[in-house]
Amino acid sequence: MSDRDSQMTLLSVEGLGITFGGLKAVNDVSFQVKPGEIVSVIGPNGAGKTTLFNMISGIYQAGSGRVVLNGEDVTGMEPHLLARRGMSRTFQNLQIFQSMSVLDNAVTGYHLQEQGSILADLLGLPGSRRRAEAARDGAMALLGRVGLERAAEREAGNLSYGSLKRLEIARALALNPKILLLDEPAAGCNAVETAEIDHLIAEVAASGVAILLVEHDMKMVMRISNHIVVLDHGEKIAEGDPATVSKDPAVIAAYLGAEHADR
Amino acid sequence: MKLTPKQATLLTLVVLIALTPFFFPSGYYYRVGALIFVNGLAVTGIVILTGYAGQISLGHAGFAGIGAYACALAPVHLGIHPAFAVVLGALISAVLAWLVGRPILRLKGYYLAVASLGFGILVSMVLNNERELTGGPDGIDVADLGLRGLLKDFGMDLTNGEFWYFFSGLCLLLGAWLALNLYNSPTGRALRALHGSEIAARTVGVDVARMKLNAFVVSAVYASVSGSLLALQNKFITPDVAGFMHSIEMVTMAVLGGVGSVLGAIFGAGILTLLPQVLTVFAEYEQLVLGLVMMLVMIFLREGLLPSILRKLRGTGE
Amino acid sequence: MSELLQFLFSGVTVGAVYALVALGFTLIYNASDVVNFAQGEFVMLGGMITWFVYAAGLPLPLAALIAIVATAALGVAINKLAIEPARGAPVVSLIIITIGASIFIQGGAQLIFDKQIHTFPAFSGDEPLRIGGATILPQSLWVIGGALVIFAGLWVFFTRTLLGRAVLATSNNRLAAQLVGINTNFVMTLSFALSAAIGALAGVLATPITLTAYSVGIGFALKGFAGAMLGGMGNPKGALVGGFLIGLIEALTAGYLSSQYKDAAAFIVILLVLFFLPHGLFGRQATQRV
Amino acid sequence: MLTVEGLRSRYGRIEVLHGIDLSVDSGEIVTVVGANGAGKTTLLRCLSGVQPVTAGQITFRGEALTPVPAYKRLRRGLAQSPEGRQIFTNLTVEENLRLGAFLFNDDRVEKDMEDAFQMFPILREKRNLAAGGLSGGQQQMLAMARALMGRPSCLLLDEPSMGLAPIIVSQIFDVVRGLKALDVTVLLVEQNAFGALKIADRGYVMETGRITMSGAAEELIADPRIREAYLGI
Amino acid sequence: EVRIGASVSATGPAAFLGDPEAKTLEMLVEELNAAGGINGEEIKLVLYDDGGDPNKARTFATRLVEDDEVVAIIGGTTTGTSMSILSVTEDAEIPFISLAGAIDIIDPVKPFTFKTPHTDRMACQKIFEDMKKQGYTKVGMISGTDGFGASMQAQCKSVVGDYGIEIVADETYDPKDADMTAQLTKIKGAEGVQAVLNPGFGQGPSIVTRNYKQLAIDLPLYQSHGVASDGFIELAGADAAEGVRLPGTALLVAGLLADDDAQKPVVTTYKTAYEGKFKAPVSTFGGYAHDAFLILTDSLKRAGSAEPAAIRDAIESTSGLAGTTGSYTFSPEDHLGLDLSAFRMLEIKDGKWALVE
Ligand SMILES: Nc1ncnc2c1ncn2[C@@H]1O[C@H](COP(=O)(O)OP(=O)(O)OP(=O)(O)O)[C@@H](O)[C@H]1O
Ligand SMILES: Nc1ncnc2c1ncn2[C@@H]1O[C@H](COP(=O)(O)OP(=O)(O)OP(=O)(O)O)[C@@H](O)[C@H]1O
Ligand SMILES: [Mg+2]
Ligand SMILES: [Mg+2]
Repeated sequence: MSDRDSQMTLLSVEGLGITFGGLKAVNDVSFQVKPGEIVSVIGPNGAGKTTLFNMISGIYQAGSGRVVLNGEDVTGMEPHLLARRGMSRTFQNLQIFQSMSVLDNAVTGYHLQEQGSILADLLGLPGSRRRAEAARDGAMALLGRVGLERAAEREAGNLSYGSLKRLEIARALALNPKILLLDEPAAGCNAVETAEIDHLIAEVAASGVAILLVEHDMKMVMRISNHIVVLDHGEKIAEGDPATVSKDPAVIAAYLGAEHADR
Repeated sequence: MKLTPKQATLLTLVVLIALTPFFFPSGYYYRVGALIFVNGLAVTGIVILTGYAGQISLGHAGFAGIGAYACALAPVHLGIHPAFAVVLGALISAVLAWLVGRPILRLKGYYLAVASLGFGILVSMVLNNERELTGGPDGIDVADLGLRGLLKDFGMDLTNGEFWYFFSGLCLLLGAWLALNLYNSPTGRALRALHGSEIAARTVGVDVARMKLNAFVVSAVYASVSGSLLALQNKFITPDVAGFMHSIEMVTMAVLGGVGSVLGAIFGAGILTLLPQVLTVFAEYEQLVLGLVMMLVMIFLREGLLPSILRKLRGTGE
Repeated sequence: MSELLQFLFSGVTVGAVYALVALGFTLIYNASDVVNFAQGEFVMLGGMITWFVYAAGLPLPLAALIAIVATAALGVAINKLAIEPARGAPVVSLIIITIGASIFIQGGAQLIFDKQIHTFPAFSGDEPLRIGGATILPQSLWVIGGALVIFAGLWVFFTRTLLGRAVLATSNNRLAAQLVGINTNFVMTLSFALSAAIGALAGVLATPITLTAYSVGIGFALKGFAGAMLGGMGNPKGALVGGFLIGLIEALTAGYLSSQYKDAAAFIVILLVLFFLPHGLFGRQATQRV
Repeated sequence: MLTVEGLRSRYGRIEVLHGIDLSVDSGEIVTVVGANGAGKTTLLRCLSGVQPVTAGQITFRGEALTPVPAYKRLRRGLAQSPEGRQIFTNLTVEENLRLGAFLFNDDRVEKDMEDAFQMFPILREKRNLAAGGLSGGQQQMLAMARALMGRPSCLLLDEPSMGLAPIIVSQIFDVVRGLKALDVTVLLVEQNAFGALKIADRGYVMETGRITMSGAAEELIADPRIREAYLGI
Repeated sequence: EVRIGASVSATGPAAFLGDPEAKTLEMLVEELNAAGGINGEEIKLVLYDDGGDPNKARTFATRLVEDDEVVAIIGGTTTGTSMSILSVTEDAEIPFISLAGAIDIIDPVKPFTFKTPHTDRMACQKIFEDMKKQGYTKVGMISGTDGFGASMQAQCKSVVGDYGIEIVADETYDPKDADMTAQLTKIKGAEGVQAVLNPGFGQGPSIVTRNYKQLAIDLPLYQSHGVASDGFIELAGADAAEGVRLPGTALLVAGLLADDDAQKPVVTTYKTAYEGKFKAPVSTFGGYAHDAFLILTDSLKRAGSAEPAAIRDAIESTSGLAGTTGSYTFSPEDHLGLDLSAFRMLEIKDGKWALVE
């Protein structure tokens, strides 16, 4: 714990809450994420994990509380502005640009870096073209990292579920984020594929990117997390390092189940 | 040497515009050609709005109306040269598109369709009703562009039809070139991205509202210039240019030809401009045929005529 | 005061016609997410076929019945030949297809019938009813009654019957609908048949007031479309309220402000409403999680 | 009960199933494992009739299934919980379930629904809410419950454990095992190969559109190739 | 062979007008050729349907001039299409006879452009003349927003002062509208209104007339020549149309014309032929096309050459040519050739047209 405290905080979630027609989907949740750290959010289905992500990334307007990124209050900020401040994410329900090629999907992640004025783009000025090429090269390299380079020219909508999950990760990485939110990146992947994603995440974190992870694959979570936050019914019920959390009786009862505790 | 799609498109257009006149049996064909180019220009704007960004407008004729009436009114009331009136019309259209686009582009699908429809109807209503200014439904005269006379002084004596054929052709080339530049540019990609998933586009940093507005404004300018060219060419204009049917016509041309590609959409403009000319022999069946063509193309050649044809050609080549 | 009442009567008369057209949109939209721009042609056919058959000497009720059945059959044909094969096409393509169908039907009607304006006798005579110093035609009551009955029928269908829900399910997720055993083709056929029949009924009821000609369809389609969108597409309540509202706005604007800009008033109201309620008055946003 | 012979299927010009042979006996639980893009989902889509078959035979309870349209297959007893959940997002949870029992109009519908609520209590809480608002895992539960409402004699499950909390995953596997007692045959596609093989009688391994291995579940679990490639042990 | 071009709006919003025009032209050409053509030459009619779209009309005009090489053009059902066509024909110096109403078409006079219908302004004058005779000084007006209605509205407002009449209510309706009671209620409530004028064509005037009766407005109702056909009485209902007055042409009252009326033979012949062939009542608009064709063929005969300039000169020297609309006398200064006397004030009595004078 002391190791965590010593560093400066990148993302600080303070008392975040939201209700849907009377249901407190997330209620007064607080935690912090530091650069290079992998923080996992776990909890039963419907605990509010995705909703929490949606509030942090500006897709839902938080009902209460604050989100502080790099010392700046970014609560309720539009997602594209958050992207500019270094936040990037993937989705539990895939959000793919279906009719674009796999490569173009990834290139889109470079939007902020390649973006110029629309006039320059209309006139096809050299600067605009140069930036577009740079983005293309970077995207190609990223596709290689997630093992999709051979599918680069295929229409994204035609990929299988697992491949799309990885495409989303590539696109999110293209933003060169300071903090990356991953919502169930390993869903639909088998154990071996999960391990690959595992490595990728660890690698990214090692380069100093903070990672906020939602995942139901406990083996993965326990293996790579520095810190775990447990939600149940929208409330934070536990928090700590993997070892502590996995022994927490409340967590076992609500989430892991007795079977898991045995193992 | 392998051409990029952009080069291929531009080359095709240049060749078509430059060479077809050699086969024209009479001056009338220049007129039809010029109309195709004018429509092609408007339709290129629709490609940017609908093909790239996936936004629907059933009111773009409103902008064509503004462009057209700018050419009719500005020279008379403001005393400016018709050429500047084109620019003025484009400016007004851009500003209006910006103002109208901000609220309505938040809407999606059919809701956007009805809102844009409303805008188009408002414009055509003003043109119809403000008779003192616009001449009402009977229309109004438009000043001569004067460029033809200028060319004459330089020793290029073109007939009216020839002049407008080449002049509109040139404008179309310029418009197509701009739109093609856009396609693979950062902005173009952002537009196509928000077409696919707005949420994902936002999280990768695309300012969706601004991007949509960009596309709307640019396409409005295309429509406006197209309207101006039509007015200047015809030297007379009626509010029909801003009417609902003209809006539909623009969208139909684009979608029929292939709204995803500039060349496709221009092809669509060509087909639909030619169709009534070809069908004059069976004028009674014109509507039947037109309706049938619209349905059949959309059902069997979903991406539009040109892309589907090209795909078929390539398919057999493999 | 009687002036206001007269404006209101005028508004509900026209509004009821719009509402009927708007209600016709609902079924097809709910089954397939398609706004069928040929809906106006169904209204036209309802009027034209009735006139044609009536002029040929058959009694009016029979003529009306023939018109409704024939139009419903045409609706089914459109579904089978044009909408079904284009399944999954983007919204613009569907707009083009249905507008194409509309142009096609119009072209056919002008050949089969003629290009003149027609009408047939009102059902309960032309003697206006006087209420509070204002007047309304008995035929208006027929139209209003028709709109209310169709609304009630659709409302019950969608909220109280499993088949109604199967219609909604079909548009919401066609794949899943098939997986739970819904014959989605039948659902589509049914929806088109009923929608076309509702359109034709609108034509039958309204023609003694509005008159008819081969070209009236697009006007009806646009106003009905506007009404349906104002109320929220797909919701029968929205169609009813939206249609009536547009009629009333037009009449009141014509009465108190400017008859030239009454259509403008209707569209400005639509734009305003959509600004605050992007899915119309009663339309609900689809919940889509990410 | 269900046999597949030489099944081929394609998306446009690209063939993704290159002749699949597979059979499921009555009352059996059979699982198919394979990497991303192997074609598992495509196989199940062929079985439920929403994906065109280009060659091969599907026989279900002795009858050829290929000419039967998708919506009629549930009538024959074949239900599917599809990939991506495919729930009716605009309808309520209860309406989703009722539509699952679209073919039936008897008292058992209420009872089945009660059973579904028993199995997934969260669905009862949300019964009057739009299904589109459910969390990912809740939607997964709904998809499974809806498939059961169709009273299948053979159930096709495409990654039923995806996105579910560990505690629910084991519960789902228990339910699947329990179906055996009800004489329901199950064809299970799973990425959680370990969990799937543990409850299955037999298993098939699929690689890029072909079956490359098959056998009794225990054998497969023990096979070193499987352990390395799919179980990550 | 002599080629004559035509571009009319046989479909589209003005089909109501353009359809009988097209039919008339086709019928007349057939008749003429059957009778041996002009000066021994067969007439070939090249007819296009511009759908009421001025842009299309211009294209067809170009086509007629450049590709079909016609010697003269008839057409322009609406003012908009006529204006489009005339800029082409004036450029090409080919005679053009328009079938539309607006005065702008021939005022100022353009060397090659003529027209057959009375102008809007004349219709207004005729109506106001009658109103003045009846002693009305305050009238209400309700007009369609289509080209015909809007143009009439403007022209009537500009001449009304000459008759000492004041327009106290000025309302409009969209041609597709289904109910005009709101506007009529407003007119009814206008201070001192003594009569109501409704310029328009198509279904609008029929609905206005029905609504007029529904509201039991007991002021005289004037319609314009836009509805001068038997169809109007049928659509408005004989009951509602009773007493409606409008300026019409001889065509509508063929049976009532005096035997020595110069127009009687031509009107009767046309009416019989048209109604026999198409089983539909003649309309004023078909009559315009008839007259245009008559003027053109008459001039062709006299010109003795198919040179456009010669034809133009021949048209300009037309004198006292009786058509269905009136008796035409053109001159280089007058390309309309009609005066007010060509209009006849009609009233609907017992479901039939009757002459007022
Ligand atoms: N837009 C919404 N409308 C209605 N209810 C919602 C909405 N979004 C979330 N909820 C509710 O909030 C709760 C939390 O949902 P959330 O998706 O955050 O869960 P989760 O922790 O991500 O679950 P899972 O592990 O299954 O993905 C659920 O009960 C869900 O029904
Ligand atoms: N709609 C489609 N169009 C074209 N190709 C497709 C389509 N859907 C899937 N494919 C391709 O078919 C192959 C098999 O896909 P399928 O979805 O069946 O795999 P899967 O085994 O279910 O994978 P996963 O475990 O990732 O779900 C993949 O290569 C995929 O890219
Ligand atoms: Mg979630
Ligand atoms: Mg799959």
